[in-house]
Amino acid sequence: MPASSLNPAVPIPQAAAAERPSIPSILHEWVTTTDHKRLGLMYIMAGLLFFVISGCMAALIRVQLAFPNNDFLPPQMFNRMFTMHGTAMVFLVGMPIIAGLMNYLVPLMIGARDMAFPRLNAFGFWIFLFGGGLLYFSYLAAPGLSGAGSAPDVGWFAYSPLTGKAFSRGHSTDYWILSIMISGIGSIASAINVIVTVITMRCRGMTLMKMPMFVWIVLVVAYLIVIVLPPLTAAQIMLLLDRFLGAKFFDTQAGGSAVLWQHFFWIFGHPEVYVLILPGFAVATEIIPVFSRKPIFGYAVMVGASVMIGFISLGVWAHHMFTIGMSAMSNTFFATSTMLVGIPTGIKLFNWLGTMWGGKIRFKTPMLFCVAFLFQFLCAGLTGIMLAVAPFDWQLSDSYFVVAHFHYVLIGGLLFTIFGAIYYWFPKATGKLLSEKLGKWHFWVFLIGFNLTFGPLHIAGILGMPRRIYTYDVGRGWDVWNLLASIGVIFQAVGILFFVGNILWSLWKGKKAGDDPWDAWTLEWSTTSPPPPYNFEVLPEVRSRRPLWDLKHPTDPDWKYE
Amino acid sequence: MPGNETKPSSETPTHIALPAPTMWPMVTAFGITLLVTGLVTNLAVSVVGLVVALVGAVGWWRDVLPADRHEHVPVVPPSERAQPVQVAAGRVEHLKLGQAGHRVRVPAEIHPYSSGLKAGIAGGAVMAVLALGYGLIRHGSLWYPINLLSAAAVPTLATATTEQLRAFSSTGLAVGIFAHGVVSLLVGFVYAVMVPMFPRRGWLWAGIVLPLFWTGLFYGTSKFINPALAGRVDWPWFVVCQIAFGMVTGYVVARSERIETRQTWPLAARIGIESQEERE
Amino acid sequence: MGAARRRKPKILRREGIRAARATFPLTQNHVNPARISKLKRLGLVVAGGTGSWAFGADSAQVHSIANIFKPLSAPAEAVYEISLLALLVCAGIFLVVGSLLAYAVVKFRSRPGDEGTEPPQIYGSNQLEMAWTAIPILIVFVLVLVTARTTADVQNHPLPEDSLKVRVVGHQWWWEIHYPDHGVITANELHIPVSSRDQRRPTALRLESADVIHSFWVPQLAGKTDLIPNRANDMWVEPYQTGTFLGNCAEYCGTQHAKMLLRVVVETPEEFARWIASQKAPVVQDSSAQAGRDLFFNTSCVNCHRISGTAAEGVFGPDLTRLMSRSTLAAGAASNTPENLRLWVQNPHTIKPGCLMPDMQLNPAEVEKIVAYLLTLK
Amino acid sequence: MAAASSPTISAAAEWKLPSKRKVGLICLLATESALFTIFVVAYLFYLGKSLNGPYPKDILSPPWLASVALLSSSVTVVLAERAFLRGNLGRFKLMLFVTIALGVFFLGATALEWKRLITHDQFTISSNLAGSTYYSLVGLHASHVVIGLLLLSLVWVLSLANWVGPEQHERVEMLSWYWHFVDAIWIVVFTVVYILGR
Repeated sequence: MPASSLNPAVPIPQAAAAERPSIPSILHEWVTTTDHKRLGLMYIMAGLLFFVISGCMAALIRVQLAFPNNDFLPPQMFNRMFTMHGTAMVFLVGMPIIAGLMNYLVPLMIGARDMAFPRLNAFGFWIFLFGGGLLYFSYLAAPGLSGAGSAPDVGWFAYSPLTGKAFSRGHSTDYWILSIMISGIGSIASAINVIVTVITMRCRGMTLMKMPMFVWIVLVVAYLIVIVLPPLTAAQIMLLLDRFLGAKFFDTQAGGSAVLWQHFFWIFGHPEVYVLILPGFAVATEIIPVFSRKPIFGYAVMVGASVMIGFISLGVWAHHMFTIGMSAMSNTFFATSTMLVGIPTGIKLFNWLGTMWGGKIRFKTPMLFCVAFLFQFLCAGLTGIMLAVAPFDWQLSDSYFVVAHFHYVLIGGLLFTIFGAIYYWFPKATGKLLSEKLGKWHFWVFLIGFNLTFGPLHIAGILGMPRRIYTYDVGRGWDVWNLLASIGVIFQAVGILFFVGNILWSLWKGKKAGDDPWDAWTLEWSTTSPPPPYNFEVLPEVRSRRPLWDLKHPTDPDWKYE
Repeated sequence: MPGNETKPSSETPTHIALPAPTMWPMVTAFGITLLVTGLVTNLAVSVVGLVVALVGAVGWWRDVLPADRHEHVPVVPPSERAQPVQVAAGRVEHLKLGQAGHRVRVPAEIHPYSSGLKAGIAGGAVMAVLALGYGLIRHGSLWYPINLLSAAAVPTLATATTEQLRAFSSTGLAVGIFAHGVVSLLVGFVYAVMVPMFPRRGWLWAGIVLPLFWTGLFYGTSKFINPALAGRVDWPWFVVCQIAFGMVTGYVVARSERIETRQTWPLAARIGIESQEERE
Repeated sequence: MGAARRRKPKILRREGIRAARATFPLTQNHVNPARISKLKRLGLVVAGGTGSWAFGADSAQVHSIANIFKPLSAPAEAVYEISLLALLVCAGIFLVVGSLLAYAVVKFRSRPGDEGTEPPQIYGSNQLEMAWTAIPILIVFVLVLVTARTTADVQNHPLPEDSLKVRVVGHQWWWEIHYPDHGVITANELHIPVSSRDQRRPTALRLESADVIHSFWVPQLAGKTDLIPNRANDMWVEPYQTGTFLGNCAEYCGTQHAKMLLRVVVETPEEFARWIASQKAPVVQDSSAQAGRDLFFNTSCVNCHRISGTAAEGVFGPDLTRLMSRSTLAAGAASNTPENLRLWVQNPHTIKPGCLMPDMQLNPAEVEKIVAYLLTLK
Repeated sequence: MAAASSPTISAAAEWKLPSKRKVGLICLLATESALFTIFVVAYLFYLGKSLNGPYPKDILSPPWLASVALLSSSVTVVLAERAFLRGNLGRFKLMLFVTIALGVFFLGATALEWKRLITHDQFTISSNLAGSTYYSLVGLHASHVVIGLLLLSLVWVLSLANWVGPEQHERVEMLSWYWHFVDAIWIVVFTVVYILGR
């Protein structure tokens, strides 16, 4: 154990100013840290880095599709682009940013000093990072060191038998399998950590039904990760055995089934969508009450709805497979279960509305992102209902309608709330407020860009445009919608520039945040910004869901009524 | 992490034990990554990875065996600690509704949910009798209205001739009872929760307005929901059935005694620790 | 062949094709025949291809905009109806929730003078929460009933005994089409007869795959069904209008997934019978292309392609027996003109980069000979 | 500070939360169960679907002895844990050794079975679907046995060096839970492979 790490109490700016530590020692501290806040920040930063990379890939994809018969990208490169874009956005952007938010916030919100297994936490982060590196390494290494192939080009879903040795020579698919598999280990480690932390480390008085809603939803997310990532890992092990040892799992020539992979993949893949969107709900459920100045409407029902989503989502996977020729009975079953997920989701939407109803809503940037989230998630949920209707899905599945739908979920739902979360908790993490002015520019430009990109793609899908095509012909009615979508990307890119600029500018010159800039109610706002390594000098004790409300309104506390 | 094991004390300690920083998890992760990278590059990489992973694992074990290693972080001086939470100066508006202060769940008085289920059953029964009566009178068949209802979900009935619709169909009967039962119960339930929310003249809403409203909805979509029914429906009878359902359901709900929702009371009063007077 | 021949020859490099296509205006669902002839007069290459068979104006119609809300076939119509229902329901919910949200945003925003005051703290309302649980359940229940009916209706639809049976086999990246009852094999262009409301002539499709998963999707005719190796799927279509319907492979199947286009030519029963007859007629050896024929059979072309009645019996590539009766090459990647054919034989990768047909390294003279032979395969 | 001024819960009220290690291990076992479930499903899905031999019914015979050995190691590990709790370290070491020996015996039996299948019956992972599912499922279980044995051996070696004290009780208990899990999984694997699978 190096001596310098024995005293890591440096992240507080004032202390840093006193004796400026050398860059290597700072680096050493961050690399060896087991502090949940630093790991959380590293997760988020790594996620944002991968976000920019795969966002650029998305931009290139849109350039290629802006015009019919475009040859900006050759087909193979295009296929690698969308594979890497999808894979990275799910596994290297969504998952780590979520893991980062969970890591940063859960101990602070439940009044604990760290996660339950701090070393495992560090391990989870590093193996995710190395796994992500390995995925991108395929661009360099796959042809150089081992002959054929380059980055994976089989889609993020990697349907067999396209991934079999016969159709995917070289090692590109192996890179996909291995990197996702090991970053999956990291996700499982971090999910177990979250569950254990929430179950065993809540501060005195915080019963399960007094936890902040964020913690509840994150608990459901962690449970989902623990249950649904192993099926993906198992399927990947089978595929690996197929590719390296000649096993026959997905070898259709030897009687293997191409459909089995789809089942295994979507048993993971669909709950994964909830793993990604539920943290969005979690963030919205924290931000909306604070900026509406009211407690969350129907806490118990919100908890119930989250848990219901966690359960029902395990039984809906085959709605990705309505076109594989399942029996009418199975199709109806999965259509039904899928529509059932809409019910708890609808309850949540109404409860958010109920929270805003009668409030005094302050439209700070975090709230703006959450309101946009509500609207866009409404759209996404409704197109989701359409896709759940099995016969309608025979037309819509694998068309651009689906692309538009899930980008409304993942950008309109998740990314908007992540932006909201960053605007909301950035002051806590850095002690500086983000600029409201730049934040509003970011919001509006990105909002326009996002809707301009993905709104028209619904129509392209309705006009029969399939997904994952690198080019299309004139005269099929798709040109104008694609052009609009590509123009939208420019706005989105500008929006992201505002965001990055805002972060840099605010770190440099931002207003001091103080402990509690938003007049909020959960425990993280009772400590300093940024919090000391131990979070709380004295572990707090709570009597209600809004401990800081109780303190701010001693004559009218929550605990009397819950 | 001893956080949850130590007794909380009101005194601020001078040092707090936190898990010691360590590089071994990272080394282990790196080793594992190299281990799998070897599969797609060169086995030598795997060998190196295995060694690195083992070294990392041993280092990691030494961190936690026999006991977790900690470092003691000094607590920052009071001037750099968080400020005590200030009591808010502003006032909290109160909702007029409900007498127990402003912390209410609206509405304060409800019909018990069970009354909705009962009402749904009653309304559903009355409606079924009327519909069956229609079938007997107009088509001389009890099964006709049932089959028509089931045609929403059963493709063979949806394309059946009127003759076939008059005949008995076991699928039709099962689906019909199921569909009618589910919808009646749900609507009854909705009545129980929503009737207290309407302003005056609950019977008008429950008995006339709502049935007409959903009849209108159905009128607009019947072609898609149930083409067989849409082609044969006798709208006056249909409306009569719906209004009868609404009337009966609304009546049964309204007859039930309203109860005050428990949520309007503070927790303490609910669990009986404090008496009502002790509240403000 | 008539129409294709009459088109004015044009040098077709890749850019050439693009330029020509780019000038082709958006085709409406029902292309005005007058406009088509005008285009023909202009000598443009019609990418959407009017088909090389000189049918009546009706059959030549290209339904190039595959709007799923303009169904022209029985299963697509069933899907369309439930789609409209779903759309209506969703639009209703959208209006209600959207306006509630808009109202809340406008009405409940904090106003000057609100500082320091907090609104009434309301925890929720069991009644409201119950209501917005029960009402969505009702909506879902109705949708489930209709979904159950439509799903079973389309999937278990009884077809008449004498309906046309076609076997479609997906390949990377083209479609192999068999008419088992007629002994006809073709590729990429599926010819089927038109139905009318009183005279049903549905076509039963059996879908299989030779390599990876593909998906058969012609939006105006039916929803998509996957072609999966080691598994046979069934679907059916029953078009009510003649004309050429465009579709794509809808499941990602590798490099050239984008250019795995599909066209379905719906013809009157008489036209269809004529087409079948012409496909079944014995192959006439055209002596004018003897040199090309020899070259064809002496290079490895025959390893992959089949020409009925000859030694060419390959199954990896499309059947070439009646190549010139098809309006496009390479699964719709280019229209079937002698120029494009030349380009294709010379190096397929200029038209369809990454496709599985290798560049045979033929010299220009050899290309000419092969193309001359292929042009005789009418 | 939040705690300082918030109304405190009566000091007598216990605030006791579950043990971290136990909850963590339960989560780990849940995730492992999900992993095994998928392999079991694949096994059952491909039962009798192999296009060519050798078929399991001709070549597999239930390894009764090895199974008894593995299952009885669950008993010995409980005995070891009890001895540890009572502070009887000698008995603890002995019982731990017996557990390890039984585990090694099980692994050896599996290795011999694989050797026979591969060299004698030409039944490999690439022979057919049965081979793929058999080797992957049994192999996955065996790898868990190996991990369990490594951990048990580690504890055993440390206890020989007298580095294991009573404060490690929970860790020992967790290890025994893991070992029980490996055994329980074997019951499932055994049923699927050697009873349903033939």
